[in-house]
Amino acid sequence: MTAAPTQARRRQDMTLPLLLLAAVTSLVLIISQHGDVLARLGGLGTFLGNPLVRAVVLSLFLANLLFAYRWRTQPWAKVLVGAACLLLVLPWAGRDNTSLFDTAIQIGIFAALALGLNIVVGLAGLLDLGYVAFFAVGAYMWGIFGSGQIATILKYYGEHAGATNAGTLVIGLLLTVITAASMLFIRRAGKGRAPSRASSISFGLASFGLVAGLTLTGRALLVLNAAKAQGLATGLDAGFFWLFLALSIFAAAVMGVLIGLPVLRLKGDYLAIITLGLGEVIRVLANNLTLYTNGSQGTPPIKSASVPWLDALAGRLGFSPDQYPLFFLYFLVLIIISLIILVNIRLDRSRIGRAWIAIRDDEVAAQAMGIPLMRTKLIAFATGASFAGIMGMIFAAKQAATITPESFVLNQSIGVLSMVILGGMGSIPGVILGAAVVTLLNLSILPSLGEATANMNIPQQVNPAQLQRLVFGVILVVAMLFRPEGLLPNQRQAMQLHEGEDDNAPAVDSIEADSGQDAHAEMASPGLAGREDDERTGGVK
Amino acid sequence: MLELKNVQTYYGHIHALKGISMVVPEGEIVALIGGNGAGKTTTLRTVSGMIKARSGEVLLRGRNINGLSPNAIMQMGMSHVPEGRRIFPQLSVLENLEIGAYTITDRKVVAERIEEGFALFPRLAERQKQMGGTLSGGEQQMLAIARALMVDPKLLLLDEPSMGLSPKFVEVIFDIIEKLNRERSTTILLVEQNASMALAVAKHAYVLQTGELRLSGFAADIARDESVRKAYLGEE
Amino acid sequence: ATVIKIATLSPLSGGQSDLGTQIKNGAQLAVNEYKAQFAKLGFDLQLVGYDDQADPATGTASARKIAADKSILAVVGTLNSGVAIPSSAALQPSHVAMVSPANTANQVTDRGLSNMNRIVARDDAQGPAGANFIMSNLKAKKVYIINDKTAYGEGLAKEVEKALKAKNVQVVAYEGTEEKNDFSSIIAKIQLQKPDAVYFGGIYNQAGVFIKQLRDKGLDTPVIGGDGFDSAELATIAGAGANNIYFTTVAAPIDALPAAKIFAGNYQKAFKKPAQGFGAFGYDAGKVVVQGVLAAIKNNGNKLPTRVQVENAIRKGAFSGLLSGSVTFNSVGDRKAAKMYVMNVQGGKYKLATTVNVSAPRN
Amino acid sequence: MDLSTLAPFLVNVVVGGLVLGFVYAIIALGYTMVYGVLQLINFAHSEVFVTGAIVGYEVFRVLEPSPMNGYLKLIIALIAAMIVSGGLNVLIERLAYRPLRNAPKLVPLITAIGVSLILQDLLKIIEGLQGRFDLTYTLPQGFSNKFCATGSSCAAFGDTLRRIGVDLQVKDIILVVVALLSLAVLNYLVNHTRLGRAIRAVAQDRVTAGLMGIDSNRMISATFLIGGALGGVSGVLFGMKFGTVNAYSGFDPGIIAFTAAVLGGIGSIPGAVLGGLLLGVIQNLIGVTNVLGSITGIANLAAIDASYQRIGAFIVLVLILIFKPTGLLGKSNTEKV
Amino acid sequence: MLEVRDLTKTFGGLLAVNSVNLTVPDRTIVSVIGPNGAGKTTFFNMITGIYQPDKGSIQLAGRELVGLRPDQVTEAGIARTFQNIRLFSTMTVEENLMIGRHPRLKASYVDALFRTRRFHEDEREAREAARAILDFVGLGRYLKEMAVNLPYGDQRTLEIARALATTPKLVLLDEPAAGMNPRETETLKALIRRIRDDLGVTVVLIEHDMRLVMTLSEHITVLDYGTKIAEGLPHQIRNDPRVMEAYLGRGAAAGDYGKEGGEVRA
Ligand SMILES: Nc1ncnc2c1ncn2[C@@H]1O[C@H](COP(=O)(O)OP(=O)(O)OP(=O)(O)O)[C@@H](O)[C@H]1O
Ligand SMILES: Nc1ncnc2c1ncn2[C@@H]1O[C@H](COP(=O)(O)OP(=O)(O)OP(=O)(O)O)[C@@H](O)[C@H]1O
Ligand SMILES: [Mg+2]
Ligand SMILES: [Mg+2]
Repeated sequence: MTAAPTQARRRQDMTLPLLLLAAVTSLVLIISQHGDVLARLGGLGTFLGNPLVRAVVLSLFLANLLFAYRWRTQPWAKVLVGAACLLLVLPWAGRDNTSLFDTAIQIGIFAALALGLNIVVGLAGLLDLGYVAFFAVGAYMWGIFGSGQIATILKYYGEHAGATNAGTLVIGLLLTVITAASMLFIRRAGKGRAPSRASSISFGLASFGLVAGLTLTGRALLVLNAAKAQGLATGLDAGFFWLFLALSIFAAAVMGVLIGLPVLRLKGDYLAIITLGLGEVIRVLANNLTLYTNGSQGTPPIKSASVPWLDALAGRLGFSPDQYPLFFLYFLVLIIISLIILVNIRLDRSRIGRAWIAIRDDEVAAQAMGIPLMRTKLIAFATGASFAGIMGMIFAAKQAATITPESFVLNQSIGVLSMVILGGMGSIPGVILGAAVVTLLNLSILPSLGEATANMNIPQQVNPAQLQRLVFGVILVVAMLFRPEGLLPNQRQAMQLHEGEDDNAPAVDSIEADSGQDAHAEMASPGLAGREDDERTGGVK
Repeated sequence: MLELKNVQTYYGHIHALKGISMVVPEGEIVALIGGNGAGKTTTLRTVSGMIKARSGEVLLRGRNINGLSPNAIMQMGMSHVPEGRRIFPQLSVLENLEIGAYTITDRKVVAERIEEGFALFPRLAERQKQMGGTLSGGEQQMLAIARALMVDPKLLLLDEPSMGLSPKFVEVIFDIIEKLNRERSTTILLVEQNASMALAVAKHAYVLQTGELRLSGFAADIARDESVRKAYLGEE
Repeated sequence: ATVIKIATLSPLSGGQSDLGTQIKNGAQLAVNEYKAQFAKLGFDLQLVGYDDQADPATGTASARKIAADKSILAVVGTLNSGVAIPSSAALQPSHVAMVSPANTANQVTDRGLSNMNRIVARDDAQGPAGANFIMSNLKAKKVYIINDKTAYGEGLAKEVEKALKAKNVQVVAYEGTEEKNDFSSIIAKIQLQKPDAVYFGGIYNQAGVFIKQLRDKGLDTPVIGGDGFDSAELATIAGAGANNIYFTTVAAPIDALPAAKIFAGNYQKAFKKPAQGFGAFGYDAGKVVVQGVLAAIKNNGNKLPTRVQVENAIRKGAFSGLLSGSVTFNSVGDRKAAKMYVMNVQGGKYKLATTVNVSAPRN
Repeated sequence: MDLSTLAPFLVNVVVGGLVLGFVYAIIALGYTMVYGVLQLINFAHSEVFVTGAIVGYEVFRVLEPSPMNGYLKLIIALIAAMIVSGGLNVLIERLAYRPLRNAPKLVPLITAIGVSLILQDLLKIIEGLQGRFDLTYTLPQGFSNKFCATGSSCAAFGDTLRRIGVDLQVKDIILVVVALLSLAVLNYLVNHTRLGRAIRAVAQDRVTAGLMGIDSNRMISATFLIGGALGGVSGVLFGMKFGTVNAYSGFDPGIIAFTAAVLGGIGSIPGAVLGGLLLGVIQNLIGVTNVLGSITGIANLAAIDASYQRIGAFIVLVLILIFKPTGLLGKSNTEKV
Repeated sequence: MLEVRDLTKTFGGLLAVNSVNLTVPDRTIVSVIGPNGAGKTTFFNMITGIYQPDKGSIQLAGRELVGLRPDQVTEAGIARTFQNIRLFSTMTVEENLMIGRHPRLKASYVDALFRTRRFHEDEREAREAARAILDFVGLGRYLKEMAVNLPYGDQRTLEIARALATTPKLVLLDEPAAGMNPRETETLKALIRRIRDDLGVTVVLIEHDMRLVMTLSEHITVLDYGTKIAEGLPHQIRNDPRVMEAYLGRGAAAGDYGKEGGEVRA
């Protein structure tokens, strides 16, 4: 067993190595980003200035955090290394190379996305291939209101007020209130009782009414505010950033519920493909609803919050004004990520987290234990979505110049999924690592292959610059073959996988793989595999 | 027919069989009994190649089959009714039986065997088209046994064939076991919780406890053994 | 020797890598051409290709990397407007000049960034040029407009629609499609509505398939496009259907300029591939950049210029010897005046149909 | 616009959609085969079928100067594509999926994505080394919309089609015929042969299938071989139908085809075909909604143009799955491959 | 306690359960037996909401259950075990039980996020309950073990424990003794008695082990082909000729069942 030596190694105190490593990599990182110093270093400078070397240095530097987490050291050393790396060294190096901020923020964004998707896929076992839709919702939310697009919208409604806007508003409000009330009433009245056909139909009708009411109200409000279009030529005041930070969470969560309600009754890959479809729907809508999103042309420039004291601090530290927004966003992302991790841990170790895992393991048994499938899945969906929503907004602020639907393509969803699996499904440190690895590969290491070989005489067709997908694919496949449970596996899964897997693994397929989840569901007790099963466990409201 | 020599089997780091040696002579019924988790199922799995023994030998007609894949072992004339029945849920009853006869290429023979199976379990004949997964527990058990008999095995491994069957059918099953052994001289290795019945039909018996052999000998003697009566037959 | 680097920013990997690589290759040829001249001044001129994967976020990250590499003085890029806009914004604070070989969206220069220039015609120049040709030369009364739902294609198609409507030409349909393989429903509509001309705002690899399928159905309706059509591949893809195709471009037809022939030969030799449209634009943009840097060096007394100096030199300079004639930029980086060629593909052969003079909306 | 022009228009839209649907259907069959056995969305299938398309292109290119009969060339192309794609699929399974038999389901999904990325670039390199990227099919004579020499009965068939306003080409007919043939062969193979039964048994329970004497690895290889061969066929047909392919062309049709497989009930062979046809027709109908809108004067319809084609198909998918959660023909207790 | 009226279910043309009535008084142990495929499991599936009955009513303490989702049925006070074990395979024994506790916990999402007092109380309660129940069924030693690693018989007992964790009024046990040897069955028998006596939970049982059924049940219902063919006290059932014919077979004729420790055959 390989575990034994690892354990022995880990038992030693690694405080000193960690500190040393952190110090060295920090130093090298800072030097390697500093053009002037490099120039003075001669040959070493050229070496350190090589894009590939820089990418490796950055990766090694970030690996400090991993070591701090993994190695057995004094607790203060972990905190020290973590804080110093993230709060001091990285910003410092970023002053000389703004792209570090960019990369770090992107890692943060993807880590949050991966954590959100981890709840949906890793904990609740719901394969969502359209996750980027929620990211888009958050991004466009601020992309529209934080840019001149809102003025365009208001102007349009000012010109197309409709005959009686006051009437629209009244009807909209009435419809909203009445339908919402009746929905509540139906729910209250039906509590604990079987939903009859009539009650579910009327609930459905009422929810349609609610949507219509909200739409009308929204429209009327837009028209009422049309006059403000002038003042909003560059979007809402940056102060609204904070409000929208909260709103983006909320909007994405609502979106999660709206999408989840119809589709979460589906199982496995049916769910996967339907979410994939809905993800595409959102992107195409963003591309087509030109009035709201400016379509393929992209939104006008987007604001970011301005925090005067932070800008002043950055200024005093020698950052240039164009770096202020990134400086701010970097720290904001750090804070949000910490919060998200906290939320993740707390949910994971709670009644709801257990319920998610139970559903993933065996829906029928979970339901028989009193877990309402639909509600529990919806909560997972909404929670995952909300992380994506808030990060979408950060992304919009980071992109600043414009956001276009190109940023929300299917490949992004697939990328986030690969982060989750690569890192270790269900494992919080794992998926963060997965996000960091994949983002570093895509933004730093793989491109640097091409940059580093730019002036070598490599034939075009086999130039590493053009083979990024190939290299990435190879890394993905090899990583999965050697660590199918992920880089930092979740304890549960690791245990499952490693049983029956050792030098004399079963001749064909190990037994427990087949007594595992899938076969279980299929081989269910007589009748449980029947069609009725699908109808009932779906949990008709 | 079958011989195990100092077989050690692991599930990951769980040591399930700690050196089992046993002999199943040709044409005999041998019972294997033991408490929960004793390793009975693991023994059968090791024999049929579902899991590989880490050390020791599994000799089938003198040939070491440890490490061969189940399909290779099955082609040597063995059949296994596994724990938990393992019916193909999305295949019909008929198709399940046809799959049982996979290694037989002669269609006529297959058809005959299926008829024989239906004769043994008329309920299966009634449900030919029903999907295996929707059968009741007992019906699945019947199907599992019928499926294993499709190839007319020389060596039959039975893992708790009476589980989930009604008392009347338990008797039928034991009748079938005896009949197979008598009329076709099928060698049978029988794992049963219903130890008294198992010991009644078997000639030899082995008693397993937490992965080790505790007793072996003539079934009749074992049935009379005081400790066995206490531990497995539920007698105080 | 002091290293001076020129960067390209374009998709080098993934589905659009073929187009992005053309840009990089074209720029590479321009750099090769001037290497000796730089060497004489004591500089080692190099080209570094950065990848944007056609993704705005990746493009921004790459742009910031470019900004951090102080030896890079200017950039040729990008292919997609959606990438150009955030990337140029990221480069602007460090005054890395950018010359676009492909972005036609108005927004690219309308922001008035000091570093962003382009050698291609804006949508609102190219669109009307196309529209004019449709009206005056083709005498079309009914036009069917298609775009590829990208910033490029849709931006162009919008301008065409606007120009046509202004001239009271009937636009029977204006629609987008991301489909790359099957155009049967659009063609059915064209069969039904019988337009006199089809405008396709998009790139040759999509348009070529469309045209092929259109001709397969026996429709000979003229198809007009923008500089995204400018590639020999268009005729190859359209195959026997490569007839009645027109497109507007600032690049002169290969046989009109001796330089173009040389370029094509060099390209084939260096990259074992025939030169295509974006290769030529990449070459031109590369040439502008290199000449700009050279000018900045000269202005700086043959010493290494700053980025600001390069930025200025490019914005203020006059560049010649390009495949698309000579270039000067207006205050926001649009090409001041350009001769625009309308090319015609007939029987798989490219020839000049007419020329139009366009000038930037601002000066 | 009156009915006499509208009717043939709609007929052509539907017919075009059906032909398109057959392309999706046959790609979907490849997905469904593999899915049925391993419950794996074989993302690499899109590249497997692009490989087939490229092989077809090469065969046509190499044979172009030869005076051989066009149909013979097509058959050679189909067979070559089947062999290469089938072999490739088997190889992929060996290297990237087999070692992960006991891993959680999503792990092979990720390697499938990885393999897909690898193959895209590999195919690009292979063609790129010869200076090519977009490959344009040059079909032999005889695949135009002239059916055959005038006077023969098949020319009469072509004339009849044209008279009733159906605008079909020979290659469309070939496509439909080959697709139907593949469907029939596959259906027979899976549902009525010993091999098919064994594949289905392996699909449901590998270990127990082993106990029945079935070599599950061989069955899985066989499945990938069949699925890959189908991919090869679909690739050639795809190339013929649409004219060009490149290394990256597989992604979009791959996604739609998989959607078709799901719509029909994943794992179900007729379901995949039905799903493909339905998606093809729906896509085309949505593509012409704006014309219908402008004719009928319904402004909201007029706004729905071809850019909604894809998502229209997805929305239909959502609606159908909400009412039939296991797809059109996929009952959980009926045939699964 | 439980009142089932006229319960009917068909699968295609097959009448799996046909107008079955069953009354289970409070704090009793009642068995449902019958030949294989008689419809017993289907009957359980309808009570627990996994199947929707075609006809009939199910009332628990006067409350109608037909139409409720399985989780609502559990919440209402009915818990069950499965004929084929369905434990949560990636969880420890303790976690399996804590899942069982789910419907009785009150801490909400917000409580979990902010780690309120209620959350901590809840978690402690769940943990304590898990331990207590585990000790009650005699599996205390397995607390932190992965559930799948338990021997088969213990997994069955664990399923019972998990059902008990929901604090049901009524538990439905589907062949709890399958796969247990007579000795283990004795322990199970004692456990079922204690469930009723100590916890006051009503038990409905499906079982083919006649020794268990005959000595444990206060009332037995016999199904055959979906129809009730007999009901009554154990000795009545043992001697009912129809039951013997359909179900018990020769062994019954010999009168061996029901006698503690009786040998089936010599
Ligand atoms: N798939 C598995 N993974 C891990 N451990 C297992 C697995 N199957 C069995 N074991 C362990 O191996 C040991 C022997 O189990 P086995 O199933 O062979 O016992 P058994 O005698 O058949 O018991 P039972 O009467 O319960 O069927 C037990 O400790 C059991 O927990
Ligand atoms: N989903 C289904 N579709 C078709 N038939 C079914 C379905 N579920 C059960 N059946 C049939 O209904 C009958 C009753 O099944 P059930 O599982 O209730 O039997 P049971 O009494 O529990 O039998 P056992 O004692 O063998 O477990 C059986 O004949 C079975 O084949
Ligand atoms: Mg066992
Ligand atoms: Mg049952």
